[in-house]
Amino acid sequence: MEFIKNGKRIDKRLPNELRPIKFEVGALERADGSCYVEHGGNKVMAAVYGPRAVHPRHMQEANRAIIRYRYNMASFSVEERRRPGPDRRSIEISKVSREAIDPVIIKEFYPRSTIDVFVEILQADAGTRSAGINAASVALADAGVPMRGLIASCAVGKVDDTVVLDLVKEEDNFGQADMPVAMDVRTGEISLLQMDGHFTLEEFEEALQLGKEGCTTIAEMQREALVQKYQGEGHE
Amino acid sequence: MEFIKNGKRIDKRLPNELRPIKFEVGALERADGSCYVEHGGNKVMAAVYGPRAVHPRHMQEANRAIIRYRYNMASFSVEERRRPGPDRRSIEISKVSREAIDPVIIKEFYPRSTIDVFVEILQADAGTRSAGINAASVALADAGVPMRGLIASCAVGKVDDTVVLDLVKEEDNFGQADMPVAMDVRTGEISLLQMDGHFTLEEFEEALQLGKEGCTTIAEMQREALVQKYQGEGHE
Amino acid sequence: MEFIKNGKRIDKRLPNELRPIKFEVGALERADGSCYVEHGGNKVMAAVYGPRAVHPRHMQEANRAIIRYRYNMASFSVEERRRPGPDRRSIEISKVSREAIDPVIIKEFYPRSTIDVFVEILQADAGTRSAGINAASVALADAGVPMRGLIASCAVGKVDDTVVLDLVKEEDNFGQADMPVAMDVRTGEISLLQMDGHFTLEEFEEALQLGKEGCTTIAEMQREALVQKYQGEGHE
Amino acid sequence: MSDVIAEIRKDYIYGLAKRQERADGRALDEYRPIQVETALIEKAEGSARVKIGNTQVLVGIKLQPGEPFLDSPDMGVIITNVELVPLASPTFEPGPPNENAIELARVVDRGVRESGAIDLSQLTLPDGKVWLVFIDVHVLDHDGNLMDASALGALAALLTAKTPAERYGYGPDAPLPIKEYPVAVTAVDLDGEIMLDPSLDEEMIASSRITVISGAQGALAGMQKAGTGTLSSEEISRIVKLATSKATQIRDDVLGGLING
Amino acid sequence: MSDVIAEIRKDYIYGLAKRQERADGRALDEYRPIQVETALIEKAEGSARVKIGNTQVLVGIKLQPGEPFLDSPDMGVIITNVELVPLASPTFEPGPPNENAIELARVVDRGVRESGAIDLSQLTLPDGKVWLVFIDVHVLDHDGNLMDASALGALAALLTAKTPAERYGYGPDAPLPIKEYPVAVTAVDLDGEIMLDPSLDEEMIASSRITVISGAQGALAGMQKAGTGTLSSEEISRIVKLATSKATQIRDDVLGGLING
Amino acid sequence: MSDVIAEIRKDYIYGLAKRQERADGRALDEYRPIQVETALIEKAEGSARVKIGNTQVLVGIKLQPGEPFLDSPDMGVIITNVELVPLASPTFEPGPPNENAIELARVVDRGVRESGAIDLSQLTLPDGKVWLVFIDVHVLDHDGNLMDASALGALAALLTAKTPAERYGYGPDAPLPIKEYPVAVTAVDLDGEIMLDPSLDEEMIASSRITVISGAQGALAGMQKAGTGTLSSEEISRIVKLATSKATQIRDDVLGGLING
Repeated sequence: MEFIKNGKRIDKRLPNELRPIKFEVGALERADGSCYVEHGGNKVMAAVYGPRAVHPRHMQEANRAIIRYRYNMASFSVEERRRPGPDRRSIEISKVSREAIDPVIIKEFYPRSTIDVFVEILQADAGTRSAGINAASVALADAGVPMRGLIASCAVGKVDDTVVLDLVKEEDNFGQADMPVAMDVRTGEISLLQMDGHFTLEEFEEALQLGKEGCTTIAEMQREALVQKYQGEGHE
Repeated sequence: MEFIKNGKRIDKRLPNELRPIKFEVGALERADGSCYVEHGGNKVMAAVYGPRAVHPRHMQEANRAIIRYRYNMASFSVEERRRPGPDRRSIEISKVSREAIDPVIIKEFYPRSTIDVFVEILQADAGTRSAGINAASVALADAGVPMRGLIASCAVGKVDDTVVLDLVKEEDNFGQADMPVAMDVRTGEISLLQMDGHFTLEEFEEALQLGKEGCTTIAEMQREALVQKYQGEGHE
Repeated sequence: MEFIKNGKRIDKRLPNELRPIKFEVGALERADGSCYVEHGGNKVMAAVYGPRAVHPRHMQEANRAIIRYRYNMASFSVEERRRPGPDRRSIEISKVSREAIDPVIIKEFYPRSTIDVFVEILQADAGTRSAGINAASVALADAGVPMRGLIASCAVGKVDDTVVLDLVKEEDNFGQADMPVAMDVRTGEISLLQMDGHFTLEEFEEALQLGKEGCTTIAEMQREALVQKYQGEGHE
Repeated sequence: MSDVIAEIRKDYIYGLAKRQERADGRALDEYRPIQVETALIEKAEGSARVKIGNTQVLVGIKLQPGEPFLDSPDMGVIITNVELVPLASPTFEPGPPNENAIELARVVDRGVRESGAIDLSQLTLPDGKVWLVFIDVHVLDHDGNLMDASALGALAALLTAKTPAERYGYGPDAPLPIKEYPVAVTAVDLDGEIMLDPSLDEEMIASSRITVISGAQGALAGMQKAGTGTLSSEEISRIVKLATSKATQIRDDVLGGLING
Repeated sequence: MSDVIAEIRKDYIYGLAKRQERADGRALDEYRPIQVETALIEKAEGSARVKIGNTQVLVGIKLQPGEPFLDSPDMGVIITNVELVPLASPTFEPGPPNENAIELARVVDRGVRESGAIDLSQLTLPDGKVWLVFIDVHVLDHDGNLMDASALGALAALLTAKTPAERYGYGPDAPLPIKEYPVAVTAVDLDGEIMLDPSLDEEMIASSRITVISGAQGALAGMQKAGTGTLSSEEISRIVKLATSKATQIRDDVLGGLING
Repeated sequence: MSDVIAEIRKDYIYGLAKRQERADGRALDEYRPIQVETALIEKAEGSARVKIGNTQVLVGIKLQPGEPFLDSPDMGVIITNVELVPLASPTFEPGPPNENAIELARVVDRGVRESGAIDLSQLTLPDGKVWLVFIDVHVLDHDGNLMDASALGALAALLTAKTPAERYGYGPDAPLPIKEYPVAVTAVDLDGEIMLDPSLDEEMIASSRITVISGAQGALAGMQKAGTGTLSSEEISRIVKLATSKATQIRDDVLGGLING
């Protein structure tokens, strides 16, 4: 499979180009905060509930809120219908996504409570964990959860020996490497990093920088979406 | 399949005729109340425990008892052995059956407690949820649970474009409509109503009345069974 | 299949001879007590944690410790890979093993607490429940759990109409009877007894005595292993 | 919402009902605005998002070749599932479907199945297999009346679904053979006042609720009463008549384009 | 039953035992009345209801064609399950079988299997399949000694079971090939006094319990000790002898008609 | 360990780190002693016990013929599972794998799979089946850095595994086609000080941890950051370089005999 032709990728993007991304803040009524994201072929809804009481009391932390994060794929989100409920992949993604957003949340404000983040993948086309984190980050802000900043996420990969940003399904399935990253936008520090495939040390360095650039671009869109929602609304 | 021939059904009953029904009050020793019912080919045992303490404390209600109802089929109760344990059908039936008996139970007498109803289908031949409700209602009375009255239940259906009472298996499987109802005997009000198949509005009205008549007849048998058990026994 | 030839069994043992057994006390660092046992082809690790707090509080006993025992087989411990997690067999074995070691533990010293015994079968070759009990007993002593004595266990069986001690896999699978026993070494009383197959009353009596002799021999090895570990160590 | 507030809210809604009014200004037999969008999920063979007021569900249809049931070898198979994901309500919890999700799924399923909405006999495949039709309802926002939203979403998604025949080597893709258009209408009874399309508040304080599913000719295809209250046969009859006529209106207004398109 | 009452009850039963007496007036080696009714469940291939005093179990046998185990392709398969449904006792809870239900099922299963009660080699079918024999024990009323009631119910149900061969196109229905009649006898030891057929009270206060399963010739087919007590080999020997002789009596008195009928 | 003690311990370890020291006297980039023993489990097709300090894991490889994945019919299948059995740590509980066990298993799995350690195309069988390679990691003693111990155990066990071809009638047994030797190196960052092979204490107080898996040529095959902290790209780059060079050293020192044997 040839992934890059005349410098363009199979969907006509440049190697360092993101897919089209759209944020819709406050897409749900019941949730305390929510955000719908379309990122290429991905369609993702995130909702935040909390801070609220933790039910099995032994899960409470005396001096801070706990964060729970559930990444879930709808049965119809992928080509072959998947059985509802968590599988091993979604349990791992829930864990690393929770750890990705945790660093910016000021948990000390809400001892003995929980902040619950629910991410539903309605349609999947590579990069769902990143799309979910991006949506979750905005939904947290929409819910008014106190944060030190936003988290943005995207994947970097390698196809035809070229480091590329934001893989689509075919690049993910048949490419040479995949590396999702998430970044604390304020500090540039990395809060999620996974990788599999094959990278030389040089390619890895290039990929890491490209990922950070991608995150920076996405962060700008997140901020704009939040501003757009809240501009015109008075401050309390 | 021809269901009605010379005005008689496949088991020789008239359209508005119930199958033979037998109640045995207090069939079990350990339970606080119990009742065994044979209704046509159905063999059903119901037991009531309670009012008693609710175990996971968060399930308690401060000012009334909660009602729990478990409808369960024995593995050998049907033609093809079924795997033990609840399936989606039995979970739905448990819910609607619980809601069917709830209205007559005086729950305010027993705050923070539970009244548990267990219905075991030992042999199934159409109409098991109704047979279970009939048995449960008598078992509740046998347990001395304070009630405003009895609940009686039966199914109505349609075969050969005729509305008929109390379907047998073949009528249920290959007929045109099935509608189980349960009735508060004292008031004639309906506490369970489900329907699937095809009814015109007129047929529905006819079926509802026929169902109420069936319930009234069954209620008389329930009362007799209880009287028979308790006649001769002194009052405490 | 011929099991006994010239008075010798398929692995050259005499009918009343145990397989080679090796105890390694304190094989693990994290556990409060531990013991690794090789018994013929069986490789078994036991660990003890506790006395420690019981988590779901309703499991606590007001005036004594509870004992929990988990017998578990590693996926790779048998010829055909087994799915991880408990099956019906391991649940039964966990129960009878817990009851086998319970009589010697002085539970009154530790009200409201639990003593947890974990037995992992790393390789299985008939007699794993006995090997597990032998390891657990030593691990309990290694953990300093107060005990009235040790429990030793072995199986007796019947092949070629002969009562034999300590079956190997082939004797277990294709023999005529299998009877695991466990014994309180101090009193000679039996704390575990299971049997299936075919024994005349006389054979049963012979088997029971042979089992007790086997347990006595094993108990000596258990004691030696403990002495070896603790000799040279001062008393507290 | 604490119990005291709930009690006040309850009195308020009952008070309004007595005056034939509702908290959101609707007439008793009036639905909240209904929006249906289809084909949002390209990876699904059919899909629809239904909003009834703030209630929002997304339904996806997946089709795949599979084995028929033993007792009906010449019929396609419908499998319906409802996920009450915790994103949709503070009261929903992760885990396998609870009794409410199961009841929802089974009522939607029976509505489609028993009304004959899909001609299952046309879903056989040349190799003895049949199409398995998965109807997956993903609830996104729960503000009452999930039953009607789910049933409507299922029908709209089925109406736009195509068999993925080409992908599996069975010739060209084709729309599903839809023969009937069952529409669910749910009512609650508050002290004798019948309200259609209950909001979450109304649903929570009503002691019973009835869903009536009817077809294009006005015949009943399914009913389900829920809740611990009772209803007189007169109330039920009134609800059934109201529901079948409202169903016709919804079918025309909301699904007209899909049915005749 | 509070702990104090339990303690008093315990002292009472132990006191009686010392005088060779029991709370219900039985002799130490006497069973409560045993009733066996068969063929109550027409939909099952075999069934039996056993009452021992107030203890009551219902056993159903279902047979269906299926795959043999890989290592015994010429043998039918026995699958035994016990359901301790919450209807039968205030201490039983809904959910998958716990360790007590599993132990019960496995001891009953081994009793049938290891005694050779069914000639499994006769359960093969012409197409390479074999009969799967499901023994399902449904406990209805738990007043002690479920083991003996379950084992007796299993045997009685098997004795009346017929293969549903015709339904599956394998020729005429036939009784199961029963070759042995294993009977379980359970004893508890209270301070050296051995009691057969323990009632629930006796079972609860005894620190150990032994079930002995023996066949028609008096040979042992299975044993299981339960509980956290210990027993001397002398006590065990006494129990084994008592149990095998009592089993013969039960077999003759209770199953005689079924075995010779 | 109570929270106060934990706090003191934390301060102590951070204090040492500032002086480039560790509680057990190691250099920051120094591993605890590594021991690898293979072929301990004769019933498994391959096995290895790895000790890193007091951490101990046992890995068993089982191979059996099975169906390939639909989208890769010409490739063997790797299935990796990690059991954090409660024997290994007071914090482990019985039950299905939790998120930590799943993450461990998936990172080990990807390390083997994505590095191309096994030539899966050579694992086909003449009858259309393929070898299923089960990598089962049984953790026995948890004193930190389970990731490196598990990955090392998996590789060592694979290196000594043989297909049980004869048992299944596929000709003579053969070693697995191993093409690459991925080694995992895990680091934690304590206030800017990078420590390899974290002990349990270090692991618990570090806010983030990175595992870097690299192959024999020094290329990266996998990475996984865990924990709720963040790392700068400079820190990550330093860790990656350190990890790949340490991996080479471990590969030579610990696996040399297995690889070249």
